[in-house]
Amino acid sequence: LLASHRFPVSSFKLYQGDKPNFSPTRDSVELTSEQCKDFLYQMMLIRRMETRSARLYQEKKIRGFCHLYIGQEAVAVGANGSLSNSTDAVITAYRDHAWHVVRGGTVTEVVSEMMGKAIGASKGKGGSMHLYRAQSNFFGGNGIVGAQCAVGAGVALKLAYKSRANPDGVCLTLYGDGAANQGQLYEAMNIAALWKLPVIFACENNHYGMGTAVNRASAISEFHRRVDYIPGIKVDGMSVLESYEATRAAKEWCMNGNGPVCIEYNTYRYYGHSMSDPGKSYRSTDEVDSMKKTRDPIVTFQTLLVERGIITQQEAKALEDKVKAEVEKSIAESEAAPVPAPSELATDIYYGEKYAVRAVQFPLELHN
Amino acid sequence: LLASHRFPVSSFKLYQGDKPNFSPTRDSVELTSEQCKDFLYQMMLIRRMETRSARLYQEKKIRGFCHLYIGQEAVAVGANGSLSNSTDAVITAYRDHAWHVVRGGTVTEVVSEMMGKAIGASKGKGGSMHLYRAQSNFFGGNGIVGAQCAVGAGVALKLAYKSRANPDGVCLTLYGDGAANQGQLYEAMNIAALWKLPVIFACENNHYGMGTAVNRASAISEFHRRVDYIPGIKVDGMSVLESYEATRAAKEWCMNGNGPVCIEYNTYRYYGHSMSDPGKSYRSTDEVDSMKKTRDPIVTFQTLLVERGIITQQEAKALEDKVKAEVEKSIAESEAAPVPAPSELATDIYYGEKYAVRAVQFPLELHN
Amino acid sequence: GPVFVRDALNRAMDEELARDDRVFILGEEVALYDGAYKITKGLHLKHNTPTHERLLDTPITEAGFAGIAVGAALAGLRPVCEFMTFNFSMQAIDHVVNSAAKALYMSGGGLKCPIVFRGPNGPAAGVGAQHSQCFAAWYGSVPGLKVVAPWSSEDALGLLKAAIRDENPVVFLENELLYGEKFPLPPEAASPDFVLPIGKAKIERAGKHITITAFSKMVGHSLKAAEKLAALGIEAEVINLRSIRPLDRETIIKSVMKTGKLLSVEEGWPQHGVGAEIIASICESPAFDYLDAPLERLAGADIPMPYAKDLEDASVPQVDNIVVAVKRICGVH
Amino acid sequence: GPVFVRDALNRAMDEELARDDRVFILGEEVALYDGAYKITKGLHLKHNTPTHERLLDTPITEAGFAGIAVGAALAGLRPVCEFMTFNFSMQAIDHVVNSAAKALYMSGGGLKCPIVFRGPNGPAAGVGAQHSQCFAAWYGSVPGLKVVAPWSSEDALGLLKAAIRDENPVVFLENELLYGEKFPLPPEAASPDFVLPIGKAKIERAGKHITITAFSKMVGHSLKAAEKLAALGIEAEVINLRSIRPLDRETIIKSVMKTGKLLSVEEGWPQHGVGAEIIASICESPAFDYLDAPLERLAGADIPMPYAKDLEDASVPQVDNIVVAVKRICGVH
Ligand SMILES: Cc1ncc(C[n+]2csc(CCOP(=O)(O)OP(=O)(O)O)c2C)c(N)n1
Ligand SMILES: Cc1ncc(C[n+]2csc(CCOP(=O)(O)OP(=O)(O)O)c2C)c(N)n1
Ligand SMILES: [Mg+2]
Ligand SMILES: [Mg+2]
Repeated sequence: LLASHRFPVSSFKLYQGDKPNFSPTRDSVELTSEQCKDFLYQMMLIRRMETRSARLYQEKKIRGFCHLYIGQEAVAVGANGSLSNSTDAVITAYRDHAWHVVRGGTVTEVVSEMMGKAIGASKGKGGSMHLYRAQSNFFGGNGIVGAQCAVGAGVALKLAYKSRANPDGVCLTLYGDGAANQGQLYEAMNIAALWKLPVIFACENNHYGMGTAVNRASAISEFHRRVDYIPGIKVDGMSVLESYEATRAAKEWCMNGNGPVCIEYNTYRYYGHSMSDPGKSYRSTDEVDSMKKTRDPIVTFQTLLVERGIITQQEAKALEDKVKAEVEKSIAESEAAPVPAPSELATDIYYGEKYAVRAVQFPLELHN
Repeated sequence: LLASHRFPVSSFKLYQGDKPNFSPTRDSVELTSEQCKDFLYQMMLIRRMETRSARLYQEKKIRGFCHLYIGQEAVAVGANGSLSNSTDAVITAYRDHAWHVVRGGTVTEVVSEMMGKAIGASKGKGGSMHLYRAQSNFFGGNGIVGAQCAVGAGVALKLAYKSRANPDGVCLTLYGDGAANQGQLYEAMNIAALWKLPVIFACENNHYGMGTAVNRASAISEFHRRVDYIPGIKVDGMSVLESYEATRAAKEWCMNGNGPVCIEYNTYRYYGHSMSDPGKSYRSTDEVDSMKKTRDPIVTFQTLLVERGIITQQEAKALEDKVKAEVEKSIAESEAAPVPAPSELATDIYYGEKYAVRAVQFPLELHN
Repeated sequence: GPVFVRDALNRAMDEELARDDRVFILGEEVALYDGAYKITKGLHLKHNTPTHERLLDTPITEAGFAGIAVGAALAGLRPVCEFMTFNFSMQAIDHVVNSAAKALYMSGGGLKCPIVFRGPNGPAAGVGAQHSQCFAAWYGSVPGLKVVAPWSSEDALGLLKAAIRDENPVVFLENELLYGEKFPLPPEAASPDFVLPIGKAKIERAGKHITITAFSKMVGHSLKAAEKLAALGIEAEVINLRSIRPLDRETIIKSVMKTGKLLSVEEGWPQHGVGAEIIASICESPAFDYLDAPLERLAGADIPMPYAKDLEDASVPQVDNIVVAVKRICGVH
Repeated sequence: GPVFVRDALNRAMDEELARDDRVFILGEEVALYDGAYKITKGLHLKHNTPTHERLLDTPITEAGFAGIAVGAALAGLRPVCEFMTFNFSMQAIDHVVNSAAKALYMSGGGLKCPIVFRGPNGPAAGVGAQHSQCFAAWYGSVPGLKVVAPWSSEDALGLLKAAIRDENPVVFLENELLYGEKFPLPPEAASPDFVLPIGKAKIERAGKHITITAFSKMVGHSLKAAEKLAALGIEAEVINLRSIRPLDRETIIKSVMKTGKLLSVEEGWPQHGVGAEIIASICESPAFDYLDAPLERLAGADIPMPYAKDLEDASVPQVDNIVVAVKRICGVH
């Protein structure tokens, strides 16, 4: 009934390590028109949300850190497109706005959180780095580089607690090229392999960890082959279709009880590391421009859909307008929302119980 | 003038990783008679010291932990035989008695330390896990599994501070098969490779980390190939000659400014992990017995020297008697030595300055 | 009859494993080897099946397995994460503090993290500076954590079961030298639902002349000192803190309002220690007006732990140190 | 004219790099990027040559590079190890404590470890729970470490130079929000050998009615509060602790013997904090007999740091909190 479209995918570089039977990727993906449009919509929505967040930051409506995802949209949308929000799990670092949205969160929740509002994803108490969505198994939102690697393997342990051979789902465990050097990633990989945990160790290689280029931080800069005993896939992370298929293949590998797998999404961030980094001292404008011009995930996908007649230019334009309106609405909601009540200071410290909290102005004590 | 002997060596398994020019081992080693006898002597001395330490522990003259080196003697003696005590450095974990001796320390210093005596290597304040000998660049003696891996790379940084291309020496950085999984080893390897530090990452694989067999702790149990970007040598660590040549070759690689290298010394411990572990629940007596019977480092080397006419049975026996007498003398000295003065409690906390220390029985204060 | 602390801990885990399938234990040597200090002895035989492992031996990678334990807890399981000793928890302290303790707050209540970190803490015997540190004060400073330090078998059983059932991350500080000590259990402890409340101290001995607060091994020392002091006519009230966080200030303050004097005893380092907190808490409380002597604390000497026996003994409070301090505070010579 | 704290720190390192070839700096982004907070700006251009690097950019692997720094120190160099913030020092805390602080003692004096661990500590602005922790109390409890927390540019310059010249491991706790503040330097500071003694507090403002102790950013808050209080007739003596370990108890005690009252102010968590130690130290000192009001402390709220501005402001002492507390202690309404 639904029109379905087949797209070739071919960017994969496979690493088998000690798993000679590792060959999970296919050479094409099939998507309905709806799925195609939804991918485009999601990428546009993230781009717009992030672009507007940059402005809100400049307007001092967002404080502290703000790590934008612009340029990397195809990873979140493509990868999560192959995952289930109810059975699979996702965990990432602080560059988490997009992931919150693809896991079913709203732009309002994200923007409100960044604005420190009570309706934010974490009631305004977490901030931009600490978005979570427990109901769809999204575990944040982690500010310590690399820490989520081990935590993600633990989420996978839960998913395979009843059966390693037939896990309930996979945990997509995301980290950056900088994080890829943290020792605990290796510790988590070793345990995940020994215990056959269904975890996808997923490196979003955007080529810089803050101001440090990959080759200055990693003696070896291929992130799908971090250890001999976990097979891996390197994929063009600027393509939503390639990311989609790589993730599908990786998930299949895990779901068959094979244990962990690695993916390197080859991607790029257009902005600086965070809003306080102009992002210019360690890379050339040419590099950024050429990336935008030749590999932009939204432009290339939209062009493809138009070429294939799945969407018209007009429809694409309408979609963009819709996204803009949605984001503006979310921002307006966020601006209008109240800040957390003062009593929120001392709630959510211990779960579901009464307790006393010492405030700054002792002897005042706050109670949950 | 000195008689010199050539011995074939052949146990090496090389791993090149991304260094196709890595091929540093030779197929024979040449030693003078004196060197041969010295190797045998050192191994006997260590064996005897450790055997007697076991008894002293049972007699409750040594407290706390006591990790014996028996079975692994060929590694310390062979490896250090290729290093200079004045220009090269060594760092290891808590299984450090033998290393202290090969770095020029005395049995008396080791045994006295274990007995908590003032003439101990660390004045009785460190204990069996904390032997050091700064004057011959021996940096201990570390109780935290894996911590010495990074510290050793730092020692190597000092050795190459003036020139990475022509370092002053190498740092042999020892760790066990259990420690080989610690994340900071990978962190240290990555930095050592990026900075071309002259460090030999040297795994003494004695096949167990406490009660855990190698394959239960490591998804991949070859320790000379931990990462793609550092080449490695696997060697028979039960042979003093093989250990000697592997270490010489590794040192040469480092001294040529190539950066780090790995060695896996394939070895075995006869005793339990420490004196409190009977060492029987996780391995068979057959396994231990067959190791002792067929691969004992002292027996095999002594047999070889006798076969080659470098030493006679009688001379070997005499050497053993000499070693016994020496060790007994050291033990007697240790037993007779005083315990640290009470004032030692509060010295060596801050270097070379006056300071106040709060003792248990406040308001008593001790001063350095 | 009396029960070893070791067996009480073992029973607590055994019962909780049986009660709740979400409970599992991970750590170095916890299964096949029966635990480095035999606390988990036999549990793997009882609770592991080939396809469902409830006791998981880990590699020696504390950051890795503690992080994994936290992840499992956030996802709905109830891990008991053994550190072979708490000294090695420093390798994983970021997960205890940043991944576990802060999760509920940072998520605005969205994530909870029911996990127990347990293992021997503080000085043992003859194990030197890197293996003798007390972590009560550090972990006790962290909001989001509960920190428990049992002394007797009753404490061990009731508090460990409570910790495993708690919805929050609990740091459970055992003491190697207590594992082999025996204590009677109260009759209530026969029930598989025997739990002790986390956050409540226990008055182990009533007295009216001075309040002695202690936790873990120092409770036993304080009781012995109290006996000696009784012979001198000094009736010391000995409070077993049981919980470092929440700290039961109410019980301490009430006691000091009665006795007018306080000595805090701990094995950890003095600066920013548990004793400092107790003294400061009393100063800020109504008990300040009831003081009739300066508040004092005994703590471990302010040095890395030495190995030699005599020095080691001089590094942590002994029964006689307590007696001397109390006599001085009470003005008895 | 006044100098930025950022520039004072930069100058301290610049001068020490020039003075002693054994000094080098390592950490994330310290060279090419000029430092995440620009503290090491320009130093790599000045002190690095193609064959001899004195500023070393590291991968994001704190345990690895801190361990390497310690090894280099033990072997004879004098590393300055930057943690991008001290929050990340938890990844490497075992090296700070077990590898560095305890080395001299465990080796019976055989090994020394002259190293500085530095970086911003404590709350910044809007960075949330994982990026706002104060480590003064934890590190300040560890024998073998010295712990320094500068406030002004004078402190920053004189104490950082002293730390780099010290033969012992020094934890140097900066504050991100002070980097952009300006302070005048005393004339002596013109000398490249200007150092301040580690372990000595500075009385920033003399007063007779109450002693306020503070460190880092809270010194500025306390001085502002003292000004407001002066208008009410309360003359507060404000002590800039400068050093957390050794803690200059002498200066504090002397001051309290004069004023009879104390308020300690810090941004870290209260339990087992610096304030607790100061109060306990006074109780144990002759000053106890001079007290005419209960000893008090202000600290950060006992919660993980919230993100939202109003909550964040309510989580750390503000000038008005100090004023209110002092008024209450002094019985002024
Ligand atoms: C343990 C730790 N060290 C350092 C930091 C500071 N920091 C935050 S993000 C970052 C760079 C990480 O780069 P990468 O992993 O490549 O992720 P990306 O930002 O590119 O997405 C650094 C150094 C931190 N948050 N945690
Ligand atoms: C960080 C840390 N975790 C755990 C321990 C306890 N422990 C001491 S030795 C050891 C086993 C180490 O095995 P391996 O590295 O193979 O060295 P071996 O003892 O065989 O020489 C363990 C678990 C420790 N000392 N440090
Ligand atoms: Mg990156
Ligand atoms: Mg081993």
